[in-house]
Amino acid sequence: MSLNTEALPKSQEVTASPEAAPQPWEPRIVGFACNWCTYAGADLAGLSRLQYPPSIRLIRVPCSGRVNPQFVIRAFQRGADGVLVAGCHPGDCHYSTGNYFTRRRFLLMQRLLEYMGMDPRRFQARWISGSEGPKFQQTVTQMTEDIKALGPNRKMRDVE
Amino acid sequence: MKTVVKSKISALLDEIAKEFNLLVPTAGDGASKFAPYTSGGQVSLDGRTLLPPKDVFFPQTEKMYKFSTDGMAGSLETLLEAPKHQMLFGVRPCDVKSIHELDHVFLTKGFVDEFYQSKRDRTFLVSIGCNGPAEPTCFCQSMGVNPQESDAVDVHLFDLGSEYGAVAKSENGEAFLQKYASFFNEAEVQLPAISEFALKPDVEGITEKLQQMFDHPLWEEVSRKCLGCGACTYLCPTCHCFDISGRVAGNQGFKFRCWDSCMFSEYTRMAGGHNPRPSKKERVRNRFLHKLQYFPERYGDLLCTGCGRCLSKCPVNMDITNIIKQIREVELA
Amino acid sequence: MITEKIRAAAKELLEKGEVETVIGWERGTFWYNSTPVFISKPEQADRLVFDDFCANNLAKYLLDYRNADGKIAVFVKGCDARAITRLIQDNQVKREKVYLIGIPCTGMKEAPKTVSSQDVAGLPLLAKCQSCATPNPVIYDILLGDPVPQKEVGNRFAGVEALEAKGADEKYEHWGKLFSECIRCYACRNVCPACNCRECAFDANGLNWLGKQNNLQENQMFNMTRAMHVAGRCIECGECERVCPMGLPLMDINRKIIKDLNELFGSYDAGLNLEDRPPLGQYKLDDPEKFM
Amino acid sequence: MRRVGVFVCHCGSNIAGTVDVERVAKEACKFPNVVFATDYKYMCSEPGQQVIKDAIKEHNLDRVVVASCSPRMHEPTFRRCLESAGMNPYLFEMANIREHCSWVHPDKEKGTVKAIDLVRKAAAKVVKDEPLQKSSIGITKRALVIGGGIAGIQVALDIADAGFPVTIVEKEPTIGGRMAQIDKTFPTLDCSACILTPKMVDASQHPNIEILSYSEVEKVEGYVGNFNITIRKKARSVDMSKCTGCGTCWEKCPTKVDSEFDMGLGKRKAIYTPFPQAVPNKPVIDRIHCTKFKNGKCGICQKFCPTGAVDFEQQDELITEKYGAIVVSTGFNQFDHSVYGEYGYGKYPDVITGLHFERLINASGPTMGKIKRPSDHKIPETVVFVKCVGSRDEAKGKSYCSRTCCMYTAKHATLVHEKIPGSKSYIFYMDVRTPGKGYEEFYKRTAEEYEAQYIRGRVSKIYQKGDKLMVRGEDSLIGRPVEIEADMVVLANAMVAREDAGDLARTLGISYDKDNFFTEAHPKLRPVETHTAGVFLAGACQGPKDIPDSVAQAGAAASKAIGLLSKTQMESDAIVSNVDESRCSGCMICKGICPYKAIDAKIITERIGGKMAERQVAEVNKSLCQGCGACTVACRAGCLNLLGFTNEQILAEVEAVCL
Repeated sequence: MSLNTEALPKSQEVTASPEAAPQPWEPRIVGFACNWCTYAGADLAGLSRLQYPPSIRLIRVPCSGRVNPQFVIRAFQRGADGVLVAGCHPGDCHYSTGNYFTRRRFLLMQRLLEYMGMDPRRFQARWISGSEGPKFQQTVTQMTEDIKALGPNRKMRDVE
Repeated sequence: MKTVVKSKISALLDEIAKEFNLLVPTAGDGASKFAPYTSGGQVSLDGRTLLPPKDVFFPQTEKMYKFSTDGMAGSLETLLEAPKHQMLFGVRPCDVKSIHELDHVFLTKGFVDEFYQSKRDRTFLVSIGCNGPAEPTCFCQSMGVNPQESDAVDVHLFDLGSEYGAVAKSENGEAFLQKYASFFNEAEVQLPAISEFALKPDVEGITEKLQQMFDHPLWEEVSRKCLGCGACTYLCPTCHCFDISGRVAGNQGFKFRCWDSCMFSEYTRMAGGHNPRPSKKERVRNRFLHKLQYFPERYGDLLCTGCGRCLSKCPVNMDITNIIKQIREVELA
Repeated sequence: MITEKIRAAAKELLEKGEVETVIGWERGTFWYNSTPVFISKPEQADRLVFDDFCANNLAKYLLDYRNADGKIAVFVKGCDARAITRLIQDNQVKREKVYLIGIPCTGMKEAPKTVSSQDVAGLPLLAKCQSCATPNPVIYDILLGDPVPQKEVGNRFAGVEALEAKGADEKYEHWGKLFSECIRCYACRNVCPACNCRECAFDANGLNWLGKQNNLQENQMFNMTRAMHVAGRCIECGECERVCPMGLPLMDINRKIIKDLNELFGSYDAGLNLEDRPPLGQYKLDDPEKFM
Repeated sequence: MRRVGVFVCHCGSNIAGTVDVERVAKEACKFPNVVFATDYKYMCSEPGQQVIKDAIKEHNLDRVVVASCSPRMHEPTFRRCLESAGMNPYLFEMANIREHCSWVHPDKEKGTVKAIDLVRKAAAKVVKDEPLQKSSIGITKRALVIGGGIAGIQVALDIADAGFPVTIVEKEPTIGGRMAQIDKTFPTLDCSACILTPKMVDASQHPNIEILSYSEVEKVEGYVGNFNITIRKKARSVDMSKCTGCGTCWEKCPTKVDSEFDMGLGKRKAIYTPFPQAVPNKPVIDRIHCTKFKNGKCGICQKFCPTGAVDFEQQDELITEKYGAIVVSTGFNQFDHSVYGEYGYGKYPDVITGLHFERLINASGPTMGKIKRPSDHKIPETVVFVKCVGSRDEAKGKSYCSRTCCMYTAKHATLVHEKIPGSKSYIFYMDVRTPGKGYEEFYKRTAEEYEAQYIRGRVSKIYQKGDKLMVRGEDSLIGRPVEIEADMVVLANAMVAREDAGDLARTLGISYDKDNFFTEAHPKLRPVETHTAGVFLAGACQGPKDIPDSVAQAGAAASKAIGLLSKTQMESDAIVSNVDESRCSGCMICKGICPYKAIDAKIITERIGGKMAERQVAEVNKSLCQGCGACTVACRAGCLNLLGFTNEQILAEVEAVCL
């Protein structure tokens, strides 16, 4: 069986406007944010104008319990350099028990990813409540630095 | 007949590798399969490979077309990379027959598959005969295959114990033997006797009998133990069913062909959920009827060359020779 | 000796009409192949056999008899019995519709390299039987033969721990090479009693969880997702590893999950008793959250 | 092929300032299925929404993406806009390019690239959106008010006046709450009891109001319009039906205990009502201190009770009732200033808090309204007030300002001046905040007419010298340390949440902030609602506030509850889980996951292989399901999908974001 890692050519880079300097590599982090806490926390970070690197793209889900470990694998497959799953602190879940399951699923998932050779820093899970704008900012900044140190992710994805 | 000493084979292969993209049976870690030759790599020229050579011409996953859209405009490109001149070295007669049968499917009856053809035409075949069953599960002799010799190749090597007897079977074969004449010397040879096969199914008239056995209860019995996995079809050198799917990312993507198995439950599921082969009975029956009735009706050959791979790796030991025996024992009213 | 008991038991059940079908093993192509067989008439009972090669886990065949009218009898070794418990917990099999004939098992043997030699004793145990923790069935209606002593298994997570100790790239290289060998024939999924969905998520084309290509990335997705799906359900019967045509060490993945589940949420062995539920189907307030 | 319209908002300069909105719109045209893209200054405004409606008609759009602010803010707005344009409101997605992009990424180039990614993500999801319908459910036309303070009473009265039955659940033996402890109320100085007790009586006599005092909420199940609430009626040891409130029992009771109502300054009996005007005016036996319960002796109250109402065998009673709406008005606690060792907590009895002072000046208080020092009952000459004790102090206390201390300290200084002629009061303050109507004038009168000495600075230490309390501080206006000999010190403690607020929040399934105050749905736009539909907030439990604000909030919360209860049918959200029965194997792992017990098994019959067979599958009760989606992940085969956040939609988003 020839290991054919078909190369899906990158979609043509978004037409950077001429005067932009050659962009240093910006890690691409996919974030799953629970609508009631973390997404609100991110909104609060915005309301309070807390700057953080533009490397994260948040996907809103009703509850962190909605995030399927397979979404995380799919994100890495399609080229994410890091994945963050964030939700309410245990006990604060708007649906009362959603994040208890998140905790179990992603504790197991993180170890499986590590076991498969993925650097643990690329996959993070955090509890960020609606009033913790600064914590959201700090989490994204920290994660971006970690992943910048690691460089682009070459594992589990369409190899260029 | 020209002969070459087995010990000089790796030197010969080094020589060939310079000109051809050489594929040889390797048995490194993991399953034995045909892989590009690396001088000093583990070349295993005794016994057949677990993974058949069909993958060389009909890869398990093969990108066919690449497309991109720009608003309403779009572009389409066929991904036909003609491989460098390649040589398949060390194919066994059962696999040679299977390649011959794949040719029926992909190259005849008014349709030529360009992806298959582009690889098949550029491949120089060198086969090696067996002097008996390579594995306990082999039964090629009963399926009309001469284990010692195959004809539909460029060069055939007879296994003479310490050396191989080389016979050209095509002009390219002649040219090849001339080119590498230095490796060969002329000698009178005596073909060894073919040793006894453990499995000897009698396929005489089986196609005609199967034509009246579509609703026979035998299929219910036989199919109960099948798990519906695809191991037999993916290891079978002659199975050639495939599915075409694609992947779109933003405004571009590609179409690819990949193996599919008639044993999978969703293989014949239609839009809307109807499935003409809903249970294992239909699927197992279809697999054996295709091999022993439909294919011979259409192309004249049984779609089974007796390599025994399915028998050796089936999780529940589904045995085609036993099924042929049971079909033979059935009395039709 | 066991074979006579098996045949007698099957014949008796069928003659009394207590069961509609008996699922057991019979002799296969060669003397070292035993293959599942489905008997519905008393006289067919003589085909039954129990030898050192009855490795198949017959529990999953019960899924094909969900709509059968009568009861089904099935022979269960230690590992197979745990599969029955799991199938009952997943509501796929009703206990009252199944007649379980338990067989204490001393472990099944590897197939020999050549047909000729009939020497069974010299053959090594199958990998899955070397680390077998439950030789005696945990659930049965009748037990043929008295229980077998539990042999010392040692640390069944040794392989996992060895792998865990490696560096990230080394692990990726290890699993990358193995998964690129996978031909996606799904034998591991179709033999696994934990994979008892009506239709697998990967087969539903609409959902496209999994691309149909056979490349490293899709194979990783398949194997990792299957590991997460059978988490808490895997009974370590080792069938997936045995049937894999490419010989991939699949139990290294399942055992990793089991090791983590035990460490994180308290020791739990799937299929041992009917009451407990898979760990991912429940939670405790004081679950660990090391990296949250 | 979908026809998607993308509308990029400038939000004035909030977005356009750091995101090149024209370029985002131009790039959006290139996305698959996008047939129209434009940008506009204010998409949420009337003309903005008109742009959408016109574009839907003109370009025959069947999907809409708006790139603007957070969907938590304007998703309902734009959904209504789509509805009015005749489109299903769920064929719509938002890209948050303000809070998550323009406001947090100053670099215009990177911000624009991210905005384009976010719009591509939204467009990828909207293509997979399906039209959804809301299902309607019945409503129990009955409200529950948790907490019987002034806010709770006001809510109950308003709802009852609107014709709906209300139940007040009050933890204490009587309603009245904090306000009952207060003497006068600022700025009008009218007596707190005079304005509170009539309302308490109204509440007790209102035909639609049922008061469950000495009771707590045990368990809350169900959802908006259909709450099943279990209430624990704690055993009073007094039969309410027989008791007339004559008071013989608490006169005869030999055991004296510190009265919590009087902040420990006065005593009460083991069988007691917290204060004379208690409603219901029926006593409660404090089983911890009552000798009958301690060692089985006594029982005098039972002997002397004319109606035989005392019943020692009474047990807690659990009742479960259905309610449509819940209003939480559980009030506040006073900050425990033990952390301020420098103020001599526990060592000096004459260092008291604001509430202690309220009990001292209260006519029905332990000192009959005379301000006496707790240590020697002498009338203090010099009183020092210390403000911001625990407030605006992240190190030891709370970060926020408690809003009411400036006003009640001014009131206290006024009362000291009125009640003790010739007395002098000093007030240490950081700032004086007088935000209400008539507040500034009240403060001016205190400072000028009543010569209350305001010293700007914090108190560093209080220590005993003889029978005087030396208060050392600093007057930052003249930059000199100051030391005052005081007879009594009153600390203006911060308002903090009740200690069991967190537990109640978890019981109700509402969220609370870092200070355990309940979190309102939106600080400006939805101050009395919570994120849990059907649960509303009123009063100090949502944050420090004074009586006028609490009553105003009470009216607002009541109107929200009335708005809910007045509907005959209530639409339940369309974002609910959905089972694909053809693929469900009936393993029911999802049933154990669902916190709302919304999933149950059902038997379906279908033709399999020519004969009819029964099979168990899962079924989602659309009205119970709140759309969290935890069940969808537990379902291995993926037959459970959350409408609005389906697996396909989220996968499409992941793929779009990773391009």
